Amino acid sequence: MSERRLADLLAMWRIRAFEEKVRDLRAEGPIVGSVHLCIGQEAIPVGACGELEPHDALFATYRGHGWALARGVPARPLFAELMGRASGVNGGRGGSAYFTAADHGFHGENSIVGAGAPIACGAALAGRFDGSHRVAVSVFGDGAMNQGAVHEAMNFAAAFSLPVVFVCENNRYSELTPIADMVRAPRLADRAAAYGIPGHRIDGNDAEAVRFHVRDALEVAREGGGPTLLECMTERLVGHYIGDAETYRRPGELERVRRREPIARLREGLLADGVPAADLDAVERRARAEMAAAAEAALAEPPADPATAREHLYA
Amino acid sequence: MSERRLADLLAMWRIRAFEEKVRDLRAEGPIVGSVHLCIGQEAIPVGACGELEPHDALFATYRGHGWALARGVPARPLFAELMGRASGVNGGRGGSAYFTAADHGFHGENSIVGAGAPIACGAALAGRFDGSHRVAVSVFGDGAMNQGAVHEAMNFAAAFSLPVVFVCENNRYSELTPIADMVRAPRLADRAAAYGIPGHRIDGNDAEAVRFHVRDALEVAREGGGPTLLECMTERLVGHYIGDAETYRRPGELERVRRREPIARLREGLLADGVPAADLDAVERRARAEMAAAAEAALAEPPADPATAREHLYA
Amino acid sequence: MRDLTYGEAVNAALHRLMEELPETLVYGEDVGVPGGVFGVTRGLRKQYGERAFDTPISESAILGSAVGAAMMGRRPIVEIMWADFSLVALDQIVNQAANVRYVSGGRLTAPLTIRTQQGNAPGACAQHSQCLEALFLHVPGLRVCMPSTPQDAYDLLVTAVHCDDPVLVVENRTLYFGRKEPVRTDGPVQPMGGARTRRAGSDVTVVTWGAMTHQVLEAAEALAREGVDAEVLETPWLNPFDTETVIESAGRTGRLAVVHEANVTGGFGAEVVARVAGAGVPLAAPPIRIGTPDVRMPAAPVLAQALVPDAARVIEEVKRLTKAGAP
Amino acid sequence: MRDLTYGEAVNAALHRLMEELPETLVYGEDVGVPGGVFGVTRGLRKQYGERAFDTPISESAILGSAVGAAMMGRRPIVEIMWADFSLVALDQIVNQAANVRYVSGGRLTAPLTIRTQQGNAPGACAQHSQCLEALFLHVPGLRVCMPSTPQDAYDLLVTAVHCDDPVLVVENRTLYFGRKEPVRTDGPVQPMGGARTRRAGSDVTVVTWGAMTHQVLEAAEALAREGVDAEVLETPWLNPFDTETVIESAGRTGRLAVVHEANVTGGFGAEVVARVAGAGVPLAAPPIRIGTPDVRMPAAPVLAQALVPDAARVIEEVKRLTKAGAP
Ligand SMILES: Cc1ncc(C[n+]2csc(CCOP(=O)(O)OP(=O)(O)O)c2C)c(N)n1
Ligand SMILES: Cc1ncc(C[n+]2csc(CCOP(=O)(O)OP(=O)(O)O)c2C)c(N)n1
Ligand SMILES: [Mg+2]
Ligand SMILES: [Mg+2]
Repeated sequence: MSERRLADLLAMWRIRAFEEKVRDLRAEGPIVGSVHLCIGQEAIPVGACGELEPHDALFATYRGHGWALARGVPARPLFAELMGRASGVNGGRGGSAYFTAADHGFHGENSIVGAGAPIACGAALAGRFDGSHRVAVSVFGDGAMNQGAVHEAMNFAAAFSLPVVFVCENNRYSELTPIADMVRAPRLADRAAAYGIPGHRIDGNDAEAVRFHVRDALEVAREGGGPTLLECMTERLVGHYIGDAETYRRPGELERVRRREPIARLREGLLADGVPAADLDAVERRARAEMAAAAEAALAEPPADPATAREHLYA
Repeated sequence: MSERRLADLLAMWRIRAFEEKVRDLRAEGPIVGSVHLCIGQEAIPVGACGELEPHDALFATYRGHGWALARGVPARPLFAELMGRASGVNGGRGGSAYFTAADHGFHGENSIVGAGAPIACGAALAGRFDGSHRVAVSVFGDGAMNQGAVHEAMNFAAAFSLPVVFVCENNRYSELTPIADMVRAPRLADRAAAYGIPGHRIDGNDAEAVRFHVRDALEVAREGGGPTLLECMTERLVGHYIGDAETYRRPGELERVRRREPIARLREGLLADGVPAADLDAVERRARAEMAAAAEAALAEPPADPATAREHLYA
Repeated sequence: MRDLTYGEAVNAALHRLMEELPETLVYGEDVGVPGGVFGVTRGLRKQYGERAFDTPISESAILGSAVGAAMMGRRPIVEIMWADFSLVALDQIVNQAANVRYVSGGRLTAPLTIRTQQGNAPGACAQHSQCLEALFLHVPGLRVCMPSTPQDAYDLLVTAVHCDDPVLVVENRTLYFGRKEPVRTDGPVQPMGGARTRRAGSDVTVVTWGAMTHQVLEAAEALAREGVDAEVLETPWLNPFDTETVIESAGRTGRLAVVHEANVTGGFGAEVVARVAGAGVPLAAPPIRIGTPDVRMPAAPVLAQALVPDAARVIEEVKRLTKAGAP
Repeated sequence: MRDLTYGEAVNAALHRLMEELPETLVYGEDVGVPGGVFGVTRGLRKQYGERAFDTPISESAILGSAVGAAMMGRRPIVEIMWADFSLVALDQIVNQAANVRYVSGGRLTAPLTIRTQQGNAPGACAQHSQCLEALFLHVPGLRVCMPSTPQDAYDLLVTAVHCDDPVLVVENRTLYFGRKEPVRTDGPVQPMGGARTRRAGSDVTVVTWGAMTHQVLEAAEALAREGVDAEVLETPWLNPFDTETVIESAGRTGRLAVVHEANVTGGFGAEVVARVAGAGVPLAAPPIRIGTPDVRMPAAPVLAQALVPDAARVIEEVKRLTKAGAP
């Protein structure tokens, strides 16, 4: 048990270390443009991805670095992607907010809010005909729940009992606006009832809770029971994007949030269970070292070649 | 009481007589193109419109003739509109499926499924600033409930407590496809809970039931309580459009439906209450005569002038 | 050869595709059990079961799921009942489908086919009358074609579905129930692209596509009787577009008219004229564009007729063009 | 006169409009309390309370409600954060807003203003980089403008909101935080339309709009140093478009280049070239179009730079144009 929790800790540290490295690289110059970090939300991808089969499909958003890492995409070509290197997972074409790594079952970020949900339905639909019976996981934020495409996707998946797990990462903000101000019924999981599918609000800062519910949803999906909506309550410890002044935070908000954040919580739990602090520190160090090495390696790789910029538009 | 029911009967007969006349005119030639009749659904507009104030706004669909009539748009310029006469409510520009008559508080049909719902929100929003505090009524079908725009509109109205009454005419079909096959939770009214607003499934073939619930929803809306969703159960006695072969009907379906249809039911009720059959027949005759006269008058009016076809594109 | 209407030819192509490509799926609103509002998908549900199905009225879900299914190796053929309705979900075509191959550097592809139909028909309202091909033609990553004959309705759809990229096949409902014509249904998959010289001529080049082709051909015959020998080039493939053939013809005849049903401003006619002008083709008179003037579409047929180009207008304007002198 | 950046000028215009037109409303995602992701709507919420507000991420509801509010006499000014996002709700612009006046014969109107911004910026992905003005310019019933200077950012928005029809004001986020320039903020509402001669010249006419204007002006100065005297016409209003001025200039210089950031095929440059060609303006060389080649936009700046036109490319292509001979 504490072995798995240690593995979770490592996986979450990898994501956090990746994101912090990205933040540095964005400040220093090698990464350019809009970047959305998932610091504070690491427990959701870590809890969810372990339950997926290789042939399952995963559709994330611009806030997708953690999902890609948890799905097994190596850090080095991810860093390379964000730095516009030829060796990036998409040769620099996708960038921070719109890369894919289908070889690893990561079917892409998406920078249009809500647009991934119908696409995930299609991946699930395909699995009904290609014999794989893959499950598709569609990840989006709380704000995306108000986008028409997500509604259509949930109904579509429900009507056809498609094996889709809708994972709503409710970090309480849509960019700079609290979701609580943009809906009248704040429990987004309850929207599942509108489609006749199960919906659960769960502790998204607890990888184990996420794992349990994702496993359950996958079971339902694989048995032909159709989609599930999981509202994972979490918080981002950083701005919506790098550069966000976070003027919308209330006094004391971040302090409260830090008490719930998944890594600190898990560390505390492990300490309480008697795992020596030194072991836990070693996990962090290991993750940081891995990410530093991956970033450095990517940094040394050649940039994308402008002469290739017009390739691959058509077959 | 039986006076109001007689008025309802007359109002419903006017709509039905209008629609039957339209059917004839479509067969004979003066009306051209796609026409969607509301025969069988008359109780909904009749029950709803009586409760509206002149400054309230009404947004209907391509199946909107009955709503326009119930809102008080005279039959003659409606016939004229459908026949492409200069004297039509829009000089023939709107046609059967996309006319407006704002002077009568009828803010238009709409031929894009679901598109009217956000527009209605805007009319309600405007009323918050222009001092009218108008209520906007948004009418759409069961199928429209699966359109993203309707979802966004319901959440938008709910989040801002806009005075909107969403009237879903559930006639059990979206064109040629049963709504039951396209949703997993067939009680569409229950979707209201997703938005934190009241939702009721009501007998849409009973003008009195519609009136009661619309009045209630209007009260909530006018008091600042926000939107309500009313799912009005009904049936169309005719095809989706004129020319629909209705191959999707199950054996005996139309016979069953005819037993529930609003005019026959109200007639039976009135007979049971002792209203003489002759009086009821007179109501029908009166409505038919009015509509025949209106149609004839419209028929004699000059067609739209092609020389005007480019006018009114911009201010 | 089978005698088929345009609509039947689409249907025959769908049957063939379902037969020869097991990865095809056909879906959309009313396309399964009812067989389509125009009967074009008739028989597919019966014959291929779950591979042909009806959907909710959810264009974003229809198109988005097609993108996802295509990414995973299916070849979905989805219907958007009217091109006008694509506007509720254009994101899935432009921001999603068109990007899949490019952004992934070819690691993922989106071989979906979107069948739709467009244009004005008598009595149709402003929301059911638009010709929107120019919108799609401004989007790199999409392929677009517009058949006007039963044979092309068949061939282009077969080619589209075999294509490994997203393709829009823009049909026209006024053609579905037209004359039956012999259609070769057992030929090989045709290559994408190319223009059709529907009539050879030497006085003027008239480029057109879609249902307008029939108006133009009628006009060309009438013009011939008046001594004007028009070359009619139909370009059923608009992306890829056969610029070379147009330039060659315009260079030979020295005059160019482009005719489409879409509104003139920003229509694809502008692109055709710009390419010919950009190629420096010497013309004896300024090129003309014939299309619907920049106005919305009124429902009354008497009003719409004053706007949508017809053979009479083509005759008149082309005649004027052939009389016009050099710039 | 006040010294304002482009973004501040937009903000100043919004403040003026809220002040002078009580029927205005300003809303969209993050535009209320946070004051906009680019700070452009700052202060409105504080000053005008409920008339400036945040919305759910629901572009159909934003645009649709703006249509409805406008029908009832308000003048909503709504923001679509990126032009790319308009594609999830284009129906409300094209099928709804654009039809209101025409279909009702003028009995209903839709005086809404849609503010958006577009274009590539370093590192932006394919879904946040498109220039989509050509889509809107193919839709009769809409007005469209693209300011490139603080003064125009101010003036065009004021004009747009005073206009009784739906107007798209397409800004550019790379300009928001540019140099401060003196802006006249108390002038009368400017008329809609018209071109700006940003540089007079006699060798070649370069027509451009949006952020590209700055690249073109830089190029023109460099060209002047090499002896090429370019006339730079900026057309911040694209609908209505000042065709006359373009034709006059092209006729005078005998050479025409159109430069825009949008993809070339189907871009509005085609329309400009087609109008000049259609007018029979005699040119000494075939007209050219400079734009982003027909490809999606890669995120890596090194790749994007190979695609998006810049001053160097304008210089090179215009120089070649001035050396080219007649067709
Ligand atoms: C259709 C669309 N509208 C707006 C945006 C701009 N935008 C990007 S992220 C975002 C907020 C999304 O909030 P949420 O869904 O809660 O996800 P989070 O960023 O919190 O993970 C918005 C409005 C967009 N990308 N796409
Ligand atoms: C966005 C959009 N998609 C599809 C259509 C085609 N269409 C017109 S009516 C209709 C069925 C609507 O069903 P429902 O909402 O139940 O209304 P009803 O016709 O039964 O009154 C469809 C699919 C359309 N007009 N708009
Ligand atoms: Mg969020
Ligand atoms: Mg229905």
